[in-house]
Amino acid sequence: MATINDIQDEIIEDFSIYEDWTDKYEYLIDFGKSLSILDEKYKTEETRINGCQSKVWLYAEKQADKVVFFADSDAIITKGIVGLLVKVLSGHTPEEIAESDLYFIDKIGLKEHLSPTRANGLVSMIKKIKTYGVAFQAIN
Amino acid sequence: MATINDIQDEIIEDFSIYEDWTDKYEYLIDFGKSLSILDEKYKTEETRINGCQSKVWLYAEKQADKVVFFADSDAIITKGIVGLLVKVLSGHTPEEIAESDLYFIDKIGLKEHLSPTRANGLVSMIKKIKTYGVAFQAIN
Amino acid sequence: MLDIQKIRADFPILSEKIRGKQLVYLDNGASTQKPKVLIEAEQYFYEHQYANIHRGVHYLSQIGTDLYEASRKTVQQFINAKHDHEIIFTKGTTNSINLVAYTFGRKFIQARDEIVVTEMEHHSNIVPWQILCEEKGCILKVIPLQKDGTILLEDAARLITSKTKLVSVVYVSNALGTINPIQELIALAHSKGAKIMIDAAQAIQHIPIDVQALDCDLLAFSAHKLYGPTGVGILYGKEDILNAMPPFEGGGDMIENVSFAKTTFNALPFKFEAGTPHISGCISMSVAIKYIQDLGLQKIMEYEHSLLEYATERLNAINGLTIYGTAKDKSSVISFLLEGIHPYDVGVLLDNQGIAIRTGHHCAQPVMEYFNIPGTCRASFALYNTKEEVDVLVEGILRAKKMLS
Amino acid sequence: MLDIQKIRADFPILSEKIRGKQLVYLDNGASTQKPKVLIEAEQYFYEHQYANIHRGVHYLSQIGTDLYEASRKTVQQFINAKHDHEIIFTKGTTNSINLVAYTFGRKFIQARDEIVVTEMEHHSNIVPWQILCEEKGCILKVIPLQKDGTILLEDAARLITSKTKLVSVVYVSNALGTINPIQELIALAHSKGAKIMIDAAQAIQHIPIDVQALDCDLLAFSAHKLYGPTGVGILYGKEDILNAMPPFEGGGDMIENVSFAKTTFNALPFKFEAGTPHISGCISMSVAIKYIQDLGLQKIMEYEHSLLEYATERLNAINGLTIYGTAKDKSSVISFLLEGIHPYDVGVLLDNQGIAIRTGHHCAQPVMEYFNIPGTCRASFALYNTKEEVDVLVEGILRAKKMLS
Ligand SMILES: Cc1ncc(COP(=O)(O)O)c(C=O)c1O
Ligand SMILES: Cc1ncc(COP(=O)(O)O)c(C=O)c1O
Repeated sequence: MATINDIQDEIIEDFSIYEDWTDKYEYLIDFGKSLSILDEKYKTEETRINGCQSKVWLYAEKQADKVVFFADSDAIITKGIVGLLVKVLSGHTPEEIAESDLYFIDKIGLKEHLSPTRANGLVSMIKKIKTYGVAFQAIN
Repeated sequence: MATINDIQDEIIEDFSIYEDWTDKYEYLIDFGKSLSILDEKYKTEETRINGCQSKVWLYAEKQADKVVFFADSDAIITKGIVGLLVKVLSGHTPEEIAESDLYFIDKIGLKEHLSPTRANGLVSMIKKIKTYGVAFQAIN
Repeated sequence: MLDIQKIRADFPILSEKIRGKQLVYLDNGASTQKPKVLIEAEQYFYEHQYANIHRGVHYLSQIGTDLYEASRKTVQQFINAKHDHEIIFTKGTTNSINLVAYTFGRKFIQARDEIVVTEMEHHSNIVPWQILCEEKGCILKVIPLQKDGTILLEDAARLITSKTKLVSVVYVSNALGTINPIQELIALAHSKGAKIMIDAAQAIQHIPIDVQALDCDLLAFSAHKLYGPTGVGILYGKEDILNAMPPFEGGGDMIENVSFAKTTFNALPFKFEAGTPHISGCISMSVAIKYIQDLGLQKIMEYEHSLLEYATERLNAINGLTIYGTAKDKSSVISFLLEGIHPYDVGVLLDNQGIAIRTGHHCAQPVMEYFNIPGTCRASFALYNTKEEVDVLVEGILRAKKMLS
Repeated sequence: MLDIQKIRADFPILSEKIRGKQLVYLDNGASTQKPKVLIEAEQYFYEHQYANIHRGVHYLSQIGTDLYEASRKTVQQFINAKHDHEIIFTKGTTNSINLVAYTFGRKFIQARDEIVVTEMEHHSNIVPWQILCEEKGCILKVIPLQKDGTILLEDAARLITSKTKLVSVVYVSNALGTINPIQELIALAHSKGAKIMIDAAQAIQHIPIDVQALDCDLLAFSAHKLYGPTGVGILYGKEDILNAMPPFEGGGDMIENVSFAKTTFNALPFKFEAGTPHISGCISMSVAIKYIQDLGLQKIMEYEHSLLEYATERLNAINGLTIYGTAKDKSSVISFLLEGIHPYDVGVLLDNQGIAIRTGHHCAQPVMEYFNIPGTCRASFALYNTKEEVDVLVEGILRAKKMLS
């Protein structure tokens, strides 16, 4: 199976052909739209990520020794971004998730979203995802 | 008897020979020192002028149809300044005092002290002096 | 007629490029840009005249004090207050309103007394009253919104009663642009014996204000929305009301005499200005006001109105676009949504085209709740905006819409 | 070694002429001058990057937010706070102390509880507690002054008891220069279960401060005395204490969710930062801090100490001159009087020679009362002052003395 870094490299590859912001955001939007909608029952205070102007929910489940993530947002670009995170990290072990280095964000030109104060809360998303990793590790 | 303006002109004349600030302030200091000390019984909350860093008292009395002023301060430069005001206005009628135009302040280079926010409170002094003028007018 | 190109040249930031595109700054409701004269005035002050003010004997301190107090006079004249000591320098509108809540509120509002606001208030004119009500047991009454973003005077007349101690209403809604009938609200409040405060944060830069003609009791605004510096606000209050209010913060400058046995407070305006003020900002604020006065607020208002009309027409022509706030009396703010599209997505895509608008709840969550929307996109215009910029906005929205549909 | 001539060139105002004479600025206790880098940073920000911060999606708003939060981190590092959210931007020291009085004070201090200060406090660390005591019926206890301008630790140990809820003491006295033994006071307070706040307004620019090493609970200072802009202050507080404190002002940014039914508050630090902050000032403050850090606060302290020693020696040699505040541990402040001469007269005559000192009670009337004097002349030194300026001061005093005798 592909490692976290394999998937990051693949995304970087995908984005490398985009020359301007339009293409990049069109990709994010399309990608966001292609993702399934999170069941309402998972949209709770617990799964909600704070610090985003749009609503973002991130739900995680242990399947065998792997963590599987499901995410949703009411804004489509945000959904695309959180979808990328899920694509990279879902299906890996808690250890792998907790220790991952998410270099793809910078490489695909979303670094500007990485500031802790950004309204889309990418930093909060990453924090939450890693928290899941650590939490599931602890349960082991 | 000399009018208010006569006295102002005389002071302006006196000051006109001073070339620099030292002479001017030496005059003010000497003049301040030459003035008598106000009797303690006149140094009350009522005669006290607010807005000065030093303490200033201004006491007024009606003698026949004229108003006579007595002033004091614990700072000698301030005493000199309020002394000039007294010299100009004391011994005149309430009407003359209330209507006087104190142009000498500007002319002798004390204008910088005329701002309402100055710590020596020249503006407060003038206000108080004119208030006496108006008050004694009302009593008539 | 205003020479807009000349005006634009006075604002250095307007020629910035954002992500390679010409900046189109339409977030003036959040804050306005600063004219070069103001930036230079602050610089000059720090380079040639700076010192702490009040009580200083030395030259620099006296210059600073003079400039500071002259600025107070400029504000006084700008809103036609009766006395300059009716002008209190604060940190901003929020600070001004809180000052009133902590002083007027605590002294004059008791359990079961009522405070009246509207449903379109900015959080800064809601939360201070909620905190006060929580503490004192007084009651916050809310004049409800209508679909067009206005309030009804009959609702106001019903809610403002003899139980009302204070009415605190926004002059111009930052979320909807609605200009409230404050003249009538002031009359209503006074007819019931209530005092009235006006949140003029979004009015002061658009509408000539004469506090004596209005006869409002208190009025608050921020310099930073008036082409002025950050960190400065104004609280205007009628002399007798300010005198009756207890002090708020304690410290330097606000006292007459301090001893551990007994402390007495200074006269207005100093009673409410504890500590070293934001000297450079309070001074440079007057530069911004003079800049506006030179252009003429009446002319600015007319020009901005023409922009609003043009933008409203063009935006209304976009399929699936809904404008929130359609009052007859409106200031140059347009809140809108594209059908089925989250405002955040529109904001991001406009930003990538160099167009700065604001998205979200605009610190007016009750308005969003009323319309049952997650927020809006808000374009807000200032005196330096142009019809060409409206065109760029429209193109930008169309492009965003296409990408998002 | 500091290159003072190079440093002086960084401060444009120092080359000003006052009434035709070279400015000698010795009023640094009231406020310090600003380095050119700071003035230029504010200018750059307004000309190229300005917008309102937080929640804005667009580029300028995000830059501003990043700079603002980066500045918070700079302050955090400067005083070695554990978390950046322990740094609250306020308007100044006075505002910081009042914030604590209104929040910590109202929540945790009840009737008959005690608050302990010293007799050498600035009014800003007296009046807020007097207002609180008036309202709550709590009691203000005062650690008395000694003739040399110090306090005795045995007095502190006697006055800080299990009834004490808060000790609030000045680190360095602005009127006397005394450096208080705050390490010991902090230990004393904690040993009795009391919290302790440090008024560091006159310490932050002179002494390296590590809040974790000190273990103080709260600490306040102003940017304008730290070579920074006006209108900005800091309140540092330990996370758990700030979390336990109720909010102060209500408004934008400090909320999580607002509705007329129920409002919830934002997390630290935003909970205490209602309304649009002084964005340009909060950002440029970090430029001033970095300027100082580059020079090294330890080196600055040593240099200023050498100035203090030189000036003390030279002033002491003036016949009839008395220095108030002769503690062994002193910061670079000298308060003095000439026998039989009012400090105001000295101030005026020094001003005419281009020398800026402060005269009066320095917002510490209890100190003047203690010494039974109308005020003092105060010369206070900063990193850009020189021995030559001390010489000019001494000449100036001699000349004033001659004129006044
Ligand atoms: C010791 C001390 N505390 C508090 C203050 C008040 O600071 P600010 O006026 O900046 O609020 C000062 C400054 O005057 C001070 O010297
Ligand atoms: C209507 C209204 N009231 C109050 C405020 C608060 O102003 P400030 O953030 O400057 O305190 C604003 C600005 O956001 C506003 O638009």
